[in-house]
Formats: sequence, structure tokens, C-alpha cells
Amino acid sequence: MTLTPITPYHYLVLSAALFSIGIVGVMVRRNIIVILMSIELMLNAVNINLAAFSYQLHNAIGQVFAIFVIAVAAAEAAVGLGIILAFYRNKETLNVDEMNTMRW
Amino acid sequence: MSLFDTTELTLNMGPQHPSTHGVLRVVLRLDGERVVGCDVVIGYLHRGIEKLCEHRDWQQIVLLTDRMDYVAAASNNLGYVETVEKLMSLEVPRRAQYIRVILAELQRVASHCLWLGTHAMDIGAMTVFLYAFRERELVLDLFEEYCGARLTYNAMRIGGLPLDIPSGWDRKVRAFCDVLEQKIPEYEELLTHNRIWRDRTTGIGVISGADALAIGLTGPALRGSGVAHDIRKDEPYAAYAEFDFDVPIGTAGDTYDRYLVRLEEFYQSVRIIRQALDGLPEGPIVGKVPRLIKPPAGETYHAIEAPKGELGYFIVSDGKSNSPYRFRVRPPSFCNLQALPRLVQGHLVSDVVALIGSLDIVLGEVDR
Amino acid sequence: MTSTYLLPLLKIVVILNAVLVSVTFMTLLERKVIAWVQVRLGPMRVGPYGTLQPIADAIKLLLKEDITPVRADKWVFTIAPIVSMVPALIAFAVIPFDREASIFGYRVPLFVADINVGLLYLVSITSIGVYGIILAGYASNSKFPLLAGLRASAQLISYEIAVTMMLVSMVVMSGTLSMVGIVDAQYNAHVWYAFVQPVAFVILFIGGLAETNRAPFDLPEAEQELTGGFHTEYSGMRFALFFLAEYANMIVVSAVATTLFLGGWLRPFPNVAWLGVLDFVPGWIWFLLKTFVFVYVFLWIRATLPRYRYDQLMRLGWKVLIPLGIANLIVTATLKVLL
Amino acid sequence: MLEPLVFYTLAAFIIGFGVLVVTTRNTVHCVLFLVANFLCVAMVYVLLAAEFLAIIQILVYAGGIVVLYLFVVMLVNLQRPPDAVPTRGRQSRAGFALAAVMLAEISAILVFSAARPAPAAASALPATSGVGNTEVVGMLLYSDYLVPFEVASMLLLVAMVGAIILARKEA
Repeated sequence: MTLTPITPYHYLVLSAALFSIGIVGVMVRRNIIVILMSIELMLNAVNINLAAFSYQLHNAIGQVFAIFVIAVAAAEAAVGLGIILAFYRNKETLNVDEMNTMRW
Repeated sequence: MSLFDTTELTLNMGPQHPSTHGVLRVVLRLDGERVVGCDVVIGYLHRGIEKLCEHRDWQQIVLLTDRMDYVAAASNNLGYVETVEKLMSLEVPRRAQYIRVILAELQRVASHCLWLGTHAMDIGAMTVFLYAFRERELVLDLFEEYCGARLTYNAMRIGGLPLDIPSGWDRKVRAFCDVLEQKIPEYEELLTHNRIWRDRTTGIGVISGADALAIGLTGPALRGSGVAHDIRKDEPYAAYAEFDFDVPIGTAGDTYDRYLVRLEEFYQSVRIIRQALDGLPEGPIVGKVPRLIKPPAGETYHAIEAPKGELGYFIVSDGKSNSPYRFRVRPPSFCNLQALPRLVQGHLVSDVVALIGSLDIVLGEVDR
Repeated sequence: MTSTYLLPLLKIVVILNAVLVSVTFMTLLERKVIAWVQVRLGPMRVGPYGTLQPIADAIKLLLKEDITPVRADKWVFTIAPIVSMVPALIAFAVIPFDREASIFGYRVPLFVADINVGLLYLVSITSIGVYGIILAGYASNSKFPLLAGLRASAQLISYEIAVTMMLVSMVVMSGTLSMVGIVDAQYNAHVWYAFVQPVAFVILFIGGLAETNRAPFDLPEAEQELTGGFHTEYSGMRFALFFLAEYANMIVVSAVATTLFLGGWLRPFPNVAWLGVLDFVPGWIWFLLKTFVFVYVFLWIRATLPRYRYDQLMRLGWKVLIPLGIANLIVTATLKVLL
Repeated sequence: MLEPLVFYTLAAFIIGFGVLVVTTRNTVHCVLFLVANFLCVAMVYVLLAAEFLAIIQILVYAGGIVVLYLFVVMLVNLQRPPDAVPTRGRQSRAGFALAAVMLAEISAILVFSAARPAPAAASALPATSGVGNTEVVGMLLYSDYLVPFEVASMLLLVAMVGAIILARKEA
């Protein structure tokens, strides 16, 4: 069996698929922690893209941006989980549908 | 963990738990790791000793008292026989009194060794445990030579003693005293001056002298709070009035002070034993005791300073039967244990085991 | 083909086996050392002076019933010991035992891989190890393991920061992330880094004690408090895996400390010519000797010190070690730029 | 020969774990699949010659962020089983549709662009060979991208303060 050599396109397809899974997770699941995790999946998809292009172009700038994405993801996780904990203390729920006090 | 708001967690410590010193059960309510409530559940070792005693004749009871505080059997014996002697107004020969003091103080050393070892083990210093047991072994050897038993001695009789000391025993006791005095500095090196040990024990389970009295603490646990209450000094029994010794007291009333008090008591016990050996009078070991022991009708309470605190016996005799009408023990462990819920309040789970160790309880005595 | 795949595979096999065997016998060593400290004999019955005790233990653990509590999360309960064991083992991939050794006439480098992010690899691997403990605490569905799991994760994460600070200091000193490169840098600097960076050395050692859950920081498995912590509900081989992981981690920390601070495979005073006789001893023996000294100190400390309390542990980590680590890093970097 | 094999295996794992993250009911298991997913992504980075990124991925994502998730999930799970029941309403249909459109769009772009000759790997850009990956990334971070780097650190500081304030008990 011979496999075609791996090109950046393969990585882009992988990243697209992962991104789509993330979208499905965000839209379908009601558990806010899972939604946050789906967002992490999407961020990872983006990172794969960045790394793939960095490899293709022989340029490390893509990796630098991936590192920035990771930093932002860390900040997002910390604040997001803080909000979840604070919310859970008051409402005893993790369901996003019940988080509607700001809705009009 | 106080960062996160969690509801209270109920944690059941024991009755099978490595550091509840037997079968104590402590139900803790925790906020994170902080204790907000504590219920002490006892009774897992209840054998009905008090009731049993009401169906044995007076000499047989000595053997049952062994089984209460089984790490300080000789002190239990002493408390009981003195109570009966008081009830019968018996005169005990001075030689017997002196030997009783020696036995009781050796017993105190053995009991404190066990306490030190387990207490240190609870806080994680495993070497001290084995060192302390090494010294306790020497005391047990001495007891074995005296009465043949290593744990439950049955070492006293109403009106005196069953046996005189074996020849050469006093020399061995003296040698042991020298050994002990050399070994205690080793413990001090491992614990007293150890930064971690001090951090773990200072400020833990602080109780003021007044509170300690109000809650009924006795023994080293009370003296750690700065109350110089020692029955050996305050209401001398046996031959204690004839010996010169100090009552060490603490200042802060925390676990560290209770530790220091008990450590100092090692030295004081050695001091008493040496004086007793030096002044050991000649003479009989049993006084004038009737063949059939039947105390006159009446009741009495008599307390001694057991290693763990005030050990009191309340005995009622109806003057007719061969056994006590009512037999009641005031065990030091039981009364000291009452302080636990109060002491652990606001401390961490790790401190709970330190405090159980610091109160020095024996469940055989708590449950009886 | 032979050199690219076979040789590394062979080395992996040898190192893994060596690690597992030495870990097994470390249990005996620990029991013996602590016994001697405590004026006891330790295991004496199995084999001469109890030397075969680990084999008896292993047989016992293998034959024991592997209990899974009814209410446990079965999959996670099974995975947790594996998750804690694997990082401990793969960490050995970057540890250089010697630059080269001649085996049957071949010159073979005595390390599996010298990757250019070796030190970071180690840090990231140890950060995975914490999962085993958290998951064990969670999956047991029991309160003592849960408390232990929370304690452990908080402890590991806090001390990891201090340790990582120290490693960064060492990277600044040597200018490389490669483990082999760091040893070479010490050779070129004519001094072991333990003497240049004593603060880093001490902090790394304390942090290492905490990260391997060893006394006096063995809170997650404090038997007297939490009845065995996160392995309360484990039995048989799964329990053994936790145990082996702990010992393997001890060896990893010792080996890393040796590499970073005691010059790895270098003999003492590698630049003093008249001590050349010491070259007679191969480098990997020096490495193992130095590692052994660390392991011994680990055991010695366990026999001597009482246990810290949870809040004191956190205070030590956050208020002493981390600020010291940051200060050390700043001073190191400043001096490096100035000199 | 080996590279495609490794890539397809990793890709299968990444997609598989991704699907499991989204579909599993038990939140703790979700978090575990997420870690597995991240580890596989880290290996993809190694394939892409981005070792430093791979290590950072493991260190920060798997060792830090996800531990935080696990912490929160465990703390929240203490009281009640996870109420992660997906409601299959209009919104979830929209979600699937959106994902499908997304996937189709990207695939289309890829197919069309693949038909054309690939850009000749922009060899004019500074080559990274000879120097380690870490050094290159480090040089870039501390020279051209110093300001974003500092902004990122400020962001982390603010996030840290914010998280502490949010998670603290009522003062």
C-alpha cells in the first residue's frame, strides 16, 4: 500500500473537521462546561492550521500565533470557569438554557 | 480549598481508621478541609466492665480493672485497691506503698511512651514511634520480671501486693532510668526543635485553663493549659507525699504545650522512681487483711493521677454481699475526649488526628 | 534501518527494564534504610537478608484480588494507575546516563533521545502525571480519595511552578534545553551547577519531594489522616502501579537533579587533570551513584521528618519557594547578561 | 511512508476523541477525552516540526487548563450528577447545519485550490534550518512580537485577577 505524501491540505481538512465538531458541540450541548470545552476544540483546530502553514511556509510566525492562541485560551478557561462556579453557586445549574437572567 | 464554595462534606473517620487509637468514630462535617462540626461516637469497645464488677468478688475485680486502660494497667489496679482500702480503712505497709509508687510511675512512663509514639506517628514522624516503643519494651520487661505479665499485670492486691520485688530488680529499674534519661533528648531532637513539628502543633486545639476545667479535662491535657492540678500533689495518695517532684505546666494550652508537659513528666517520673528506690523501706508487703474481704456498708470515691488524668472509682458496698453493690469508674480518657469536638473546631482534617493523639485516649477506658 | 529504529528500541527496552527492576528493589531499599534508622532489621525472611522480598511482594500483589468498588467509575478507575505510571516511565527518554559507552565494540550513546526541548519535555510529562491522582480520587467515588485527589492536584500544580522556575534558571545558565547540552555546559564551566546555583538546587529538591508526594509532603497519601489517600480503594496490581509510579518518579527527580546540578555523568572535578584516575570509572556509574545519593536522601528525610499540614504546604510553596524562585531567575538572568 | 501512517492514525484519534468530547454524557469523561485529544494534537505539532509548540500544548493545555476543567467538574459534580442532557431542538439542528456548511465550504476551497498548483513553498522567507525550533520561536516572540507578547501577559494577569474575584466566596 502506498499512501500519498502528507501535504498541508491534509492538515487543513483535519483542522476543518475538528472545527466542525467544535461547532456542533457548542450548538448542541446544553452543559456549559462542555460548551467551553468545544470552544477549546475549535481553538485547537485553528492552532493546527497555524502550525501547518508555518510548516509549509518555513516560517515560525504561525507558531508564535499559536502560542498567543494558547495564552488566550488559558485566560478564557480561567475566567470562564470562574463565571461558571459563581453561576453554579447561585443557580445550582450548568444548563445554558437556564442562564437567561440577562435575556429580554 | 476555601476558594470554592462547596456544601458541607460529611466525613466518617473510624471506627476503622489508622489514627483514631482504636475504635473511635469521629463524624466530621467539613467545609473543604476545614472542620465545622464534629461528633464523637463511642461504644465500639464496650464490654460492660462496670456491670461485670458488680458480679465478681472484691479481689477478682483487680483483674478486670486491667482491661480498662490496657496500656496503663498498674495505674488502674492502684486506683481500685486504694478505693477499697479507703472503704475498709485498711493500713497498707510502707514497703508496699513504695513499690506501688514505683510501679505506677513505670506505668506512666510506658503509657507516655505509647502516647508519644502514636502521637508522633499521627503527625507523620514514624521514627519516633519505633524509638518510643523501644523504651516501652524495657518497661514491659521490668513488669514481666516483677509479675510475669507484660500488658495486663494484675499487679496489686487489696491491702498490699501479691509479690515482693525480685532480687536485683531495683538495679535494673535504676539502669532503665538512666537509659530513659539518655533517650528523651533524642525525641526532643527529632520533635521539640523540629520546625515542622512545631508548625503542626503550636496553636492547634488551644483551650484556656478555665475552659479546660469547665469541660472536665484532667491530667496532662489540663496541665498543658496552665492549671497545676495533679492529684499526686493536691491529694497525695500511696506514698507520693514523701517524694519531691514538680508538676510541669504549659502556658498556651495547645498541642505543643501538652506535648511538652508529657515529655517533662518522663523526667519527673524518673525522679520519683529514683527517690522511691533510694528510700525503699524493709518490711511486709501485705497489711492486715481479713481472709474474706467484705467492706462495711457505705460508699466512697477515690481518685488517682493516672497517666492520662484523673482516674476515679466510686464504689458502693452494701456490707452483705461479696461484690460491690455499685461500681462506677471516672475514666480520664472518656472525660478528656469530651473536649475533642470543641478543640477541632475550625482546624483541618490533619489536625483532627493530631488532637486525638494530643488528648491521649485509650478506647478500652472510654467504653469500658 | 538498524541504527534509526532498532537501536533506540533496544535502548528503550533496556532502560525500561532497568527502571522497573530498580524501582522494585527500591521498595526494599526504602524498608531497609528506614529500618536501620529506626534500629530495626527490616525484611529478613525472604532470601538472604530479605533481598528477595520485592519478588515476594510482587507475587503477592499479582495474586491479590483486583477489587473495583461497585460505585466506582470503572473505566476511569482502571485508567488512573496507568495514567500515573506512564509519565513516570517515559520521562526516562530524555535522561542522559552517559554520553557514550562502548558495548561490544560499538560506541553507543547512553540515552534514548537528546531532543532540543528535553527539559521542557520533562516538565510537561510531569504535569501529565497529576491526572493519575486526580482521576483515582474521583473514580473511587469515596470521600478519603476525593480529599486526597484535591490535595494532590493543588499540591502538584503549585510546586510545579516553583520547580519550573528553577529549571528555567538552569536553562538561562546553560543556554540550552537539551539535557546533554546542560551537562556539557557544566563541563565547560568547570563546575557543577549545584555550587553556582545553591538556591535553585535546594528549591528543586524540595519541589521534587513535593512533586513525588514524598515525606514530609506526602499529604495525598497520608495514612494517618486519609487512610491511604487516593489509593484507599485500590488493591492488587493497580495499587502496585501507583506505588511503582511513585518510586519511578523519585528516580526521575533524582536523575534530573543529578543531570542539572551534579554534572550528570561527569566525574568529580572533571577538569582537574591529576584526578584522571577517576576516569577509570565509567560515566554512567558516576551518574547512578549520584542518583543513588539523592534517592537515599529522599528515604532519609522520610524517616526523620513529620508531615506538613495542607495549608502550611501551600504557604511554603506559594509564599516561599515561588518568590524565591522568581528572584533566583531574575538574578541569574541579570548576571548572565552582565557577565 | 511512515509519516502518512502516523498522520492518519493521529487524525483518526483526534476526530474520534473530538466526537467523544461532544457526545459523552459524563462530564468527567468528556474532560478526559479532551486531554487525549490535546495530546494527539500535540503529536501532530511534532509532525509539523513545531516541537516547542507541542510541548507548550501539553504543558499549558493538558497540564494546566484541562486540570482546571477537571477541578471545576469534580467540585460541581459533588452535589449532583451532570445535567448534560442535550435538548434536540431547533438550535441543535442549526448547529449540525452550520457545521456541515462549514465543512463543505472548507472542503470546497481545498478541492479547488488543490486543483491549482500549490504555491512554491515560499522559499524566499527566512529558512529555519540549522537553528532549533525553540530558539526561532523565542527570537520572534521577543523581537517582532514583543508587544503582542506583553499584551498576552497582561491578559493573563487580568484573567487571573478576574478568576480569583469570581471564584471567591462572598466577602
